[in-house]
Amino acid sequence: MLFTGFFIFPKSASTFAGEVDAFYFFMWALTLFFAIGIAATVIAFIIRYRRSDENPAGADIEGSLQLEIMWTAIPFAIAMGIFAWSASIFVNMQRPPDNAMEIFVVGKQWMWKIQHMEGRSEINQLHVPLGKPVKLTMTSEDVIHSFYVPAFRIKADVVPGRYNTTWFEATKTGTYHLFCTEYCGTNHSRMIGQVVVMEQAAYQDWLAEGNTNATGIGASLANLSPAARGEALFTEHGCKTCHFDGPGRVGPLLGGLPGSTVKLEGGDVVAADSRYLRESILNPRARVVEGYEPLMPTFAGRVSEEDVMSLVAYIKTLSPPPGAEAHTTTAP
Amino acid sequence: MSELVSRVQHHFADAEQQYESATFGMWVFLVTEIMFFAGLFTTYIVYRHAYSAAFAEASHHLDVAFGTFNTVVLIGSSLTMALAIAAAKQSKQRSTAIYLVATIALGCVFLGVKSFEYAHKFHENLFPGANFVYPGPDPAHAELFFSIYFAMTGLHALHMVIGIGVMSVILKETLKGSYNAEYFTPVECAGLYWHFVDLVWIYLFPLLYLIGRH
Amino acid sequence: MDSHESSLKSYFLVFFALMALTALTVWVAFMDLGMMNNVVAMGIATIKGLMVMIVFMHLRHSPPLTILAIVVGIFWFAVLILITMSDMWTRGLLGFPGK
Amino acid sequence: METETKKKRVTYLNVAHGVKSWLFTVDHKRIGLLYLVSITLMFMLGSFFAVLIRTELLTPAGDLMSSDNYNKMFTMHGIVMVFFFLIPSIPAVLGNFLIPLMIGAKDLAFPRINLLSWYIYVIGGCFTMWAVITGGIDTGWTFYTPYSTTASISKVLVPAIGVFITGFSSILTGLNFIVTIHRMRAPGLTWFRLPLFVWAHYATSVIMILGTPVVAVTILLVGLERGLGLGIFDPKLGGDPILFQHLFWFYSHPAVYIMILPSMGVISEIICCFSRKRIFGYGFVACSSMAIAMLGFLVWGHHMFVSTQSTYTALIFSVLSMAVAIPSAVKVFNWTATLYKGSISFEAPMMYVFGFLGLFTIGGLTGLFLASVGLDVHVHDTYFVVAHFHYIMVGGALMAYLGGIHFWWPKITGKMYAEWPARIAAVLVFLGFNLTFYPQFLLGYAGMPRRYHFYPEEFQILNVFSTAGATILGLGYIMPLCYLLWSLRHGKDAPANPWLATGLEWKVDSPPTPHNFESTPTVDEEAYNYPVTPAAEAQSV
Ligand code: HEA
Ligand code: HEA
Ligand code: HEC
Ligand code: CUA
Ligand SMILES: [Cu+2]
Repeated sequence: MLFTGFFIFPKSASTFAGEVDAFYFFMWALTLFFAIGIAATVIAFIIRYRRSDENPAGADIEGSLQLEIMWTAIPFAIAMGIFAWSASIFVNMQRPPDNAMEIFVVGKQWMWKIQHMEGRSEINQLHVPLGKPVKLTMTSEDVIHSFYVPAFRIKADVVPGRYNTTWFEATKTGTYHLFCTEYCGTNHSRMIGQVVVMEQAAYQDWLAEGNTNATGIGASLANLSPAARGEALFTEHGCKTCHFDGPGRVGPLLGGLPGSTVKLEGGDVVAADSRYLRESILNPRARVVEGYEPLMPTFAGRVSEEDVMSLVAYIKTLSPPPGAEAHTTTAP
Repeated sequence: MSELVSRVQHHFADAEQQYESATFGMWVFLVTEIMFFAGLFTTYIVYRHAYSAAFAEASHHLDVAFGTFNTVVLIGSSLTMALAIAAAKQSKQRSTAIYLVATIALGCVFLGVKSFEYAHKFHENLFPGANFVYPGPDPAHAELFFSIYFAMTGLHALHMVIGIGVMSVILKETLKGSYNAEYFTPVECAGLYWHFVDLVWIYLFPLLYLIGRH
Repeated sequence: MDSHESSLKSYFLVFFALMALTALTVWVAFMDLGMMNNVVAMGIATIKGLMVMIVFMHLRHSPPLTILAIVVGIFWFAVLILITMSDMWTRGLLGFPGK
Repeated sequence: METETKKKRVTYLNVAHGVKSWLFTVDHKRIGLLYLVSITLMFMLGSFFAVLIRTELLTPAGDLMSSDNYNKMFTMHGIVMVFFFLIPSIPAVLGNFLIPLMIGAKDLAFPRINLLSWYIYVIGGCFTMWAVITGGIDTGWTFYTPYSTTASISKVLVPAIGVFITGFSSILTGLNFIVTIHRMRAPGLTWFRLPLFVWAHYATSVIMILGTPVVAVTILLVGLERGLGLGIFDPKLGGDPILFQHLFWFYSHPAVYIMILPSMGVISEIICCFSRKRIFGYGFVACSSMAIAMLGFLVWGHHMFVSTQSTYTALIFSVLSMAVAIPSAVKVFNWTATLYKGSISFEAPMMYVFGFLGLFTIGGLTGLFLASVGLDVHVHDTYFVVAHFHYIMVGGALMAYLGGIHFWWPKITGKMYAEWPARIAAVLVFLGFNLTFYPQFLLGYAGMPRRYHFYPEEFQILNVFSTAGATILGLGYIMPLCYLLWSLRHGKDAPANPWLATGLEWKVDSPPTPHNFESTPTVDEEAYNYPVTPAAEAQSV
């Protein structure tokens, strides 16, 4: 676009930027059309019909049904057009493509913690490859934050107690702003960071570097992929003592669980999405699998949001036990 | 007659306009009360929808007997209130006063039972917060249930307290002989308020006490 | 004073009906009707509520304007609940958490 | 001769003297003035915070105050301006004063409740002042959970109680208006003969009574959660912070129409008067107020597009938000058409109307930017939003409020203000306003988030513009304060109908007598039966 990069416009570095900018320019055109149109009409009337000795009083006009219909119907049509256009942009933003690579984001007062699947983690920085759709799965440890990259034209609230998703495909290498846009306390305005878009090869190299200074997130588990960390946590927290394939098993087998549907005590059926898995770990008694006793202890307070994400990532790698369809929810 | 005229405030054209304005105003006020409780009911429905099993489970920690008893008491007080208005309309000041006393008494019984229930819940550590201890499964969502339980019944009880206060004033005025067949608007309005409070309870009772009882 | 007598009578009638319905709603609550339990409970509450409004609160003698006010109140009550619930009902339908 | 008789005339102002006669008055006109004074004080307080905000934002580094203090500044600016200034402004001051006059009544239906609602307002205000003095509040005016319930280190409870209490002031005012408009109209004053100002207030009152209780109970729940430890929105218990947002915006979106509808009423009155012409399409302007009030309740989720609200619900809210723009558009077009073949003059109130037309159009259309889901993802919670709502609330509602104050000043005080300073102030406000807030649209699209104490350097130029504009704007606000006060002593005495306007309020003397009308007037003509010729006017007096 013409003004891109000029100080009154954000950089544009994602596939959305062009669409959103085009829409934005259209909206300004429309606004100027109406604002100038109305201003010009008003000014014309003021000049033409200003009070004078020849024009001491206004004409007696009641209104006009035709005009009323016209200026109800036309704005309505325009408004619906605007809606249709913006909705199509929006729906696209809501649906990450299937081939998107996933990155975990955890917000907390006042930093962004980012975990790549290959193991590297970072704080207040997000490295992403050029030209590859990236899907962010996000949650918060305390209050609501919001993940905003103006150059990508995306934003999504990061809400405690649940996951949110957003995605983008970067189109230009460079360094871009990352802002927190939901007010979250003292250092809200410093909960900022950078998004670094790299060539794919450079990104691979960067990933391979590993965590040079393992700080913050699970220093002892540095450089492990979430799935590997999850496996370690799975052992560490003794999940294996109940979820193992063998006689005397008390918990259901977890292989193949993500993406399937689960029958619960009481007859309800739920989809085993990441929200369900998260809840199963942090608050297992909220939904108990049919045929099992509510024996699983809660892990709330013992595992962090990143740990949960890692555990879920690990559970996703488990394969269904041979012979069972999907995963067995039938009691042993 | 002069008595009657003085009852019409200066800015009203006549007694009828005054009466209609007052009762309509009272109803509009009740509409705001509906919306006030609407916020609470929405909260309730959202969570009940999300955590129905936990809610049913937690509801079993409330005592249906107390709830039913209180429902009867409150409906009874609505009856005495209606009778009080009917009596006031006929200038029967003595029976108006008696019915009002009955209404107030029943209201107090309700609050008494309620506070007994509250005390019991405190005792059982079922009041949300740091001391919350819940024996059943899923304590988190049960705590949510009790939060809503206390918010809803607490605000309902607050309305009752206000209602009893209003009623006491009406009673005092009745004893002074302020109301008669020509002028009983305040009694009528207080009655509308009282019935509304009853009405809210009629919904609260099944929603809080009777979930998943079978 | 005929109307007076009749209104007194109706107060008592309604009172006893309300008592009966209270008993009914408690009784029904202990039966397993599945989803119908909620429907019945709310249905009974609504009948009770209507009786209180129409008889105790003199709605049958009220001007239409009053009825309009109540209808408006209930309508907006429903708007609040239904639109909020529409969010709860459709969450996650797209298959991505938070969408 | 006329001034002679005027001196002796008993007016609502001189009928009684002393502080007590004001504090215990039940006269709607005096209560209107009580509101005028308290609301002006609140506006000064809110402006004071705005000045500090704008000064801080001159530089990217937060060098004037700490981040905590900055956060308190915008929170208190928002709370004071919204709940204590703009929501009560036109209804409680002008509405209170004018509605009984306009419909030929001696007072509102419940004069004592009217006084009560002022006291409630003052008590709520005191709570807020107390909060301000004892350390402020830092949640943003939206009180979002779980920040407000768990994380905030400030005294959330006190201002929350303040807002809760003030809500009842608003409810009681709305209730009073509704009953008054239904029950107390003069004989012959049918619904479609009502001034549009009254229609607008009727619609406003409907929102007040249906919406305010919901925010009251929501704030109460936040208070219970913070004060007593109930966990209603606590995500740790499975509570839903988004539910809080639903409940909050169920009121707070319609609340923006509480702010704008009365100003639309003011505009309709002024524009007819100074073009000496009846309004174009009376029925449509009247009904569009009601349409805005109704539709306004169905769009609240447009504040939550990126909040994890479901995609489907977001789309529904988006399309409904588009629909709510239509009645506003109808009004703008009808006002413009009213000028056609008018006899237009440029007294200060009319200058404000012209300002309003332009700024409201831009503010409203940028509302459509925000209602467009796909674009809102980018501009949500940036300065674009800040610019949008200041365009409507400051450029629209506040302009109309000032216009209305000027227009009815002669009626309220019995004095004429000085015309030329008033015109200059109107122009200053217009120019200063645009310089302050237009740059914020650009800032927002460029990506500057709102509620930011520190900001990246590239945003500085536009922020400097904005602060410069605020200085001019401030000047434009201080001027009316001066010349209006000046007019109280030195202004010319106002005749009953200085602008030759229609409407019952102009048929009584300025200032009116305590009981407004000697005898209840009978109305036998349509609203806005312009022109009012000086001859006809002389006859009717
Ligand atoms: C008086 C106050 C007021 C008014 C009247 C409005 C009116 C409107 N508002 Fe605004 N708004 C606010 C005050 C107001 N708003 C505030 C305070 C916030 C921020 C809250 C916060 O987060 O702190 C906000 C935020 C806000 C958002 C959320 C932004 C975000 O946080 O991401 C949205 C989104 O849809 C929105 C939309 C609208 C729309 C569509 C209108 C419409 O009603 C506008 C209708 C008017 C017109 C459209 C102009 C006239 C029409 C024409 C001249 C004809 C041409 C018309 C067409 C072609 C359709 N507003
Ligand atoms: C009616 C509502 C209203 C009004 C009139 C205003 C008026 C103004 N507002 Fe306000 N504003 C809001 C409602 C309003 N605002 C809301 C709701 C928010 C959101 C809060 C939140 O995020 O929670 C907000 C936020 C907000 C911000 C964003 C802060 C942030 O996100 O970090 C900014 C920044 O520029 C701002 C600026 C201004 C300015 C310059 C004015 C100017 O119009 C003010 C002009 C006045 C003067 C310059 C002073 C004139 C002087 C006097 C009258 C004498 C006063 C006396 C002394 C100084 C002693 N406002
Ligand atoms: C004391 C035994 C025990 C331990 C330890 C345990 N679980 Fe469980 N788990 C169970 C039981 C029993 C169930 C089935 C009942 C239920 O849903 O609560 C279950 C259910 C689950 C489910 C839902 C399964 C489904 O089919 O829907 C998941 C996911 C899960 N556990 C993960 C974990 C993880 C991760 C850990 C370790 C951090 C863990 N569990 C530790 C006993 C245990
Ligand atoms: Cu995190 Cu703002
Ligand atoms: Cu809105």
